[in-house]
Amino acid sequence: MNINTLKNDFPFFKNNKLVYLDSGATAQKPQIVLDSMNEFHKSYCANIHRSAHGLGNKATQEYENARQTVSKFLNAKTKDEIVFTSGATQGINLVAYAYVKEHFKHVIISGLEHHSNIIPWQIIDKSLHVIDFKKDLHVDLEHFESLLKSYPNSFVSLVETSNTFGITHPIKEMIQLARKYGSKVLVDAAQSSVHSAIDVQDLDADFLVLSAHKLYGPTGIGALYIKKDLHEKCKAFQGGGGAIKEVTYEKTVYMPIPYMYEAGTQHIAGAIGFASALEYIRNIGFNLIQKHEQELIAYTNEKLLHVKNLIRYTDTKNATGNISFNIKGIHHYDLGVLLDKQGVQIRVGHHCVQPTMKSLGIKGTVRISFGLYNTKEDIDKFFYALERSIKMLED
Amino acid sequence: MNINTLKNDFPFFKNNKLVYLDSGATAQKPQIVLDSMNEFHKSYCANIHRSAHGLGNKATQEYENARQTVSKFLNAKTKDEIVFTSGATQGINLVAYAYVKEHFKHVIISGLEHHSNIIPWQIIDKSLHVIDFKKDLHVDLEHFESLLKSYPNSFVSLVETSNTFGITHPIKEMIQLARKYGSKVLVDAAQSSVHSAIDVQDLDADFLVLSAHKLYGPTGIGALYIKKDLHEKCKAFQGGGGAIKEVTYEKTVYMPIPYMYEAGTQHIAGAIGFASALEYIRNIGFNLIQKHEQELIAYTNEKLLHVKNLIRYTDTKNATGNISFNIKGIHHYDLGVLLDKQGVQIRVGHHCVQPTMKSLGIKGTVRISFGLYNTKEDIDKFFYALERSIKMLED
Amino acid sequence: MNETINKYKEDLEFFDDVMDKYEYIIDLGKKSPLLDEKDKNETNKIKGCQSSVWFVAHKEKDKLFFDTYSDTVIVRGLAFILAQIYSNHSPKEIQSFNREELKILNLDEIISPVRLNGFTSMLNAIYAHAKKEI
Amino acid sequence: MNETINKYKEDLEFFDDVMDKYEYIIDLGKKSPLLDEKDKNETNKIKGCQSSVWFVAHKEKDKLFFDTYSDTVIVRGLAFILAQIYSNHSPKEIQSFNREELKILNLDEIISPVRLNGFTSMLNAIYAHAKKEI
Ligand SMILES: Cc1ncc(COP(=O)(O)O)c(C=O)c1O
Ligand SMILES: Cc1ncc(COP(=O)(O)O)c(C=O)c1O
Repeated sequence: MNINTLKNDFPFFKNNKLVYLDSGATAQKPQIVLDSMNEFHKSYCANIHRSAHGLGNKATQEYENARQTVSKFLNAKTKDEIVFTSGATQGINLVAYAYVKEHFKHVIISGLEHHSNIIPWQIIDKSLHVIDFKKDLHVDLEHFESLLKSYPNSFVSLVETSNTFGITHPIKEMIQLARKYGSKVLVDAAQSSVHSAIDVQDLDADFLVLSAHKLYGPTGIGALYIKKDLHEKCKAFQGGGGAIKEVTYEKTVYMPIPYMYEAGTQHIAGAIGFASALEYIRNIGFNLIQKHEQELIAYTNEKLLHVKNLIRYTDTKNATGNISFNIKGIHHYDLGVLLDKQGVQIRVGHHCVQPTMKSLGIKGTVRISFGLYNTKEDIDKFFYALERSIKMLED
Repeated sequence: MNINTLKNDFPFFKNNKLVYLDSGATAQKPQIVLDSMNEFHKSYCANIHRSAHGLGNKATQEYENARQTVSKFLNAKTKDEIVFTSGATQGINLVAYAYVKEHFKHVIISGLEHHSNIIPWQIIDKSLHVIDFKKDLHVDLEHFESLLKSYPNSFVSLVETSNTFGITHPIKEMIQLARKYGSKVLVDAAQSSVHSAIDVQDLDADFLVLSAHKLYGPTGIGALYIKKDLHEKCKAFQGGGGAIKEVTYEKTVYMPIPYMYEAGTQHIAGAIGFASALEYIRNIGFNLIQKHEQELIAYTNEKLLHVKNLIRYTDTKNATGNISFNIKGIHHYDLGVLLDKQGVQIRVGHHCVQPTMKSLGIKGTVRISFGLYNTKEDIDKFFYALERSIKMLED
Repeated sequence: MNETINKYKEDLEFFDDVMDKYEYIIDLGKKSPLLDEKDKNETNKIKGCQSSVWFVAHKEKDKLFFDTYSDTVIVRGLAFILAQIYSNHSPKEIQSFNREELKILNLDEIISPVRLNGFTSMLNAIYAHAKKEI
Repeated sequence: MNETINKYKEDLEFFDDVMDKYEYIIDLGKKSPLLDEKDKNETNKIKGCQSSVWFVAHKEKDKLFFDTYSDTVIVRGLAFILAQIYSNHSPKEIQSFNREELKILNLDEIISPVRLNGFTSMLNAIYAHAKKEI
């Protein structure tokens, strides 16, 4: 397999010449993902879990196979530890309402969390405790332990890889630490899952969330891993068709997890496309992906050294996927506009981590974010456009 | 436009010879819906509402245009009365958590509700009051009024058209009645919306839910109409990226509705496909659709008269879309299996209305459900297969 | 047990058309002996089936015998086949019989995946009962 | 006001390449006079813009004058154009001026839809101020 020709798998790059460096927001989708969804719509489109007819059975089987694929991707013990959600955000909200709300008073998060891992805890009225980060944005493990000590048996919810700075938390170590103080842990793997293999058993995570659209899959679908031991402790969240054993006006007896949480018609095509995206990743393999992405990151870091007035917020260790920076005296928004006009799609702004931005005393950054289809040529084009933009903007 | 050739718009029917009479579960999708989603994925795939780049702007614009299309389809006053959800089920749950939970003690529903309009009220612990139906399954308006009198200022949540029996409630009249007693009303238009035009202003509904997949659109997307007057009374439900003005660790300031309820990456392709499905319907027009479907229903009802030992549960008045029946002495499940093996896709079972089934003293029915692509030939094939099945099964 | 399995295998294979196979199973269902009304109770009901299936076992000398009933005639026929296969054998024989051997009946073609659970539940009930009786 | 609009229209149309148009706007932004730090307060801040934009008006004789500032230089340039167009006119003149006339500047090409809100907010602020002063 030649990683430099993978771009050809993605119809997006056939249809335009844009340099796409915004995969952390959403990744492009390979043709086979679109094909698998079209195939569902064209050949066996039917609702699932409800029908005796052959079409419905075929759809149900593909949907459950997709669950199995996600389960394998995460190395879950069984496929009923996998709930399909509409995305990482919904996964975290589900855990908030169905589990944390009743069982915990305190929630501990890192200082690099996406809004999706902050607001749900506010909505269910928990006390939020934020782990400090050090100067280089790496987590302060001592402070983490002191929080765990002060609030034993709290719920811990941690992003694995920062969507803004690409820093990866020592998540396994942090889970072990949390265990010592009786905590349960959710891992937000929305960003990390596309860059390296996840093993929920090895991590010993209690909950873990994914978004398919960041994994070269479709939008509107994601997965929530819930460790089997906790299934009994999780109560119903949203109710509706398909999630039940028996309904009377007085009372509903729910199906077990995952079905309990899949009320209403699910995003069937989405689940199928999701699985097909994970198969795509598996076929390439994380070894190759990581090698390629690390090369891109090293190349970018090297080039960034030559950019005048550059402000970086972290060292280049543990960098995964995303790189953030600013140029002294230039507003990130202006850079975003000019890069866009030169055909380079990057993201500028607060990246849904406003509290982190506030801690750093800034409003936003320029973020470059890699996918497996990016090449050194993309990076060259990015720097060419960046230099031109800086020249136009600097005094 | 020749309604009898519309089948050609649907790739599903090119790929197999099945007789599909299960559109009430999920409808088949016309090619243009698939095209619009593929177009998004192939040409301007990007995340929305967050980026300064051109691609993101194009995606945002198409997504907001889709909202406008839904808004027009329902004749809402403004497009910010339309929230994209993952489907009708999620729409009802959202209203339960974000509005009804805090403001109401009592919820009144009809006796024909889908589980999706029963369980959410149980989950938020409301007292549920069920309007009686008469022998012919039509709603008992006197009983409705007596419930409104006994529980003034309650929340009323009504299905417009029964997914099982095709009966359409006199919804406008019921809303007017509810108003007299200070109630707010949600309309579950999951089934009705595909068969006749909805005008939320004329109905004076407070909330209304749709599922795109029953409207020839994709799965995983739907819409919730929230009347503008009530926006201030609705609080946050699920939190995450995109739904906010400002986030600090202490507090979040939300965007107004609809954005407040669209936290996390949305099903962008889904919204675009949804709009394209509504455009498809609009181009054909409900006049033509209704005329065609009424013909199919009349034809079916006529043929049903000749089926021995038939049990029907309602008269043929107000019939929309769905027809349910049983054959005395034969289990509906056995019919479902044999019809399936003859290439006829219908649905058998409780159709997610277990409490209604219980009231009728049955476990389930055989349901035929029409889409605009069905023809008299489909119905002939259905009856041919039905007669053969009955012959095999009867003693 | 293999003997009974082979008999049903031959019977089923005789029909090319799946509708004919169903005709055959329905026929078995219609002929299968009725259960006493009092036996159709919650204890005898098999959990995990979408349609109601009851299951009663009794012992004669050393051998176990199974009677089954379902409200749907197709499931009744399938349950009858299972009951025939496992009846008139000792608990030990049943326990040591590998259920994989049923695969040659090709029932997958007839039972939808949604219903497969129910079929497995029936099998589980038979094995559980045999175990209890050892 | 039409006169000023036409001047900017000609200036912008002079450039074929959109990057050159930006260069021009950025140039205006860089040259646009700075606001006093004390004026960059919450009252003068325009709501609805993604980047911070401040807006100060003063009256000389019968005429209104606008000063604007933004932390991004592109928005600063755009705001400057607006301020130039509407400055040195009486409140009445401003109020009766149809904002549709700005369309010929073709700013849509330059302002992304996400930012268009901010642009509209600026315009609203100008008209609101003029109304107050009548
Ligand atoms: C009347 C009615 N309400 C609600 C629903 C739920 O819709 P969905 O499963 O798309 O959420 C259905 C779907 O079967 C329905 O028929
Ligand atoms: C770290 C992280 N967590 C959660 C999310 C939310 O994912 P989604 O928007 O797909 O729900 C994102 C997406 O930007 C993310 O980067």
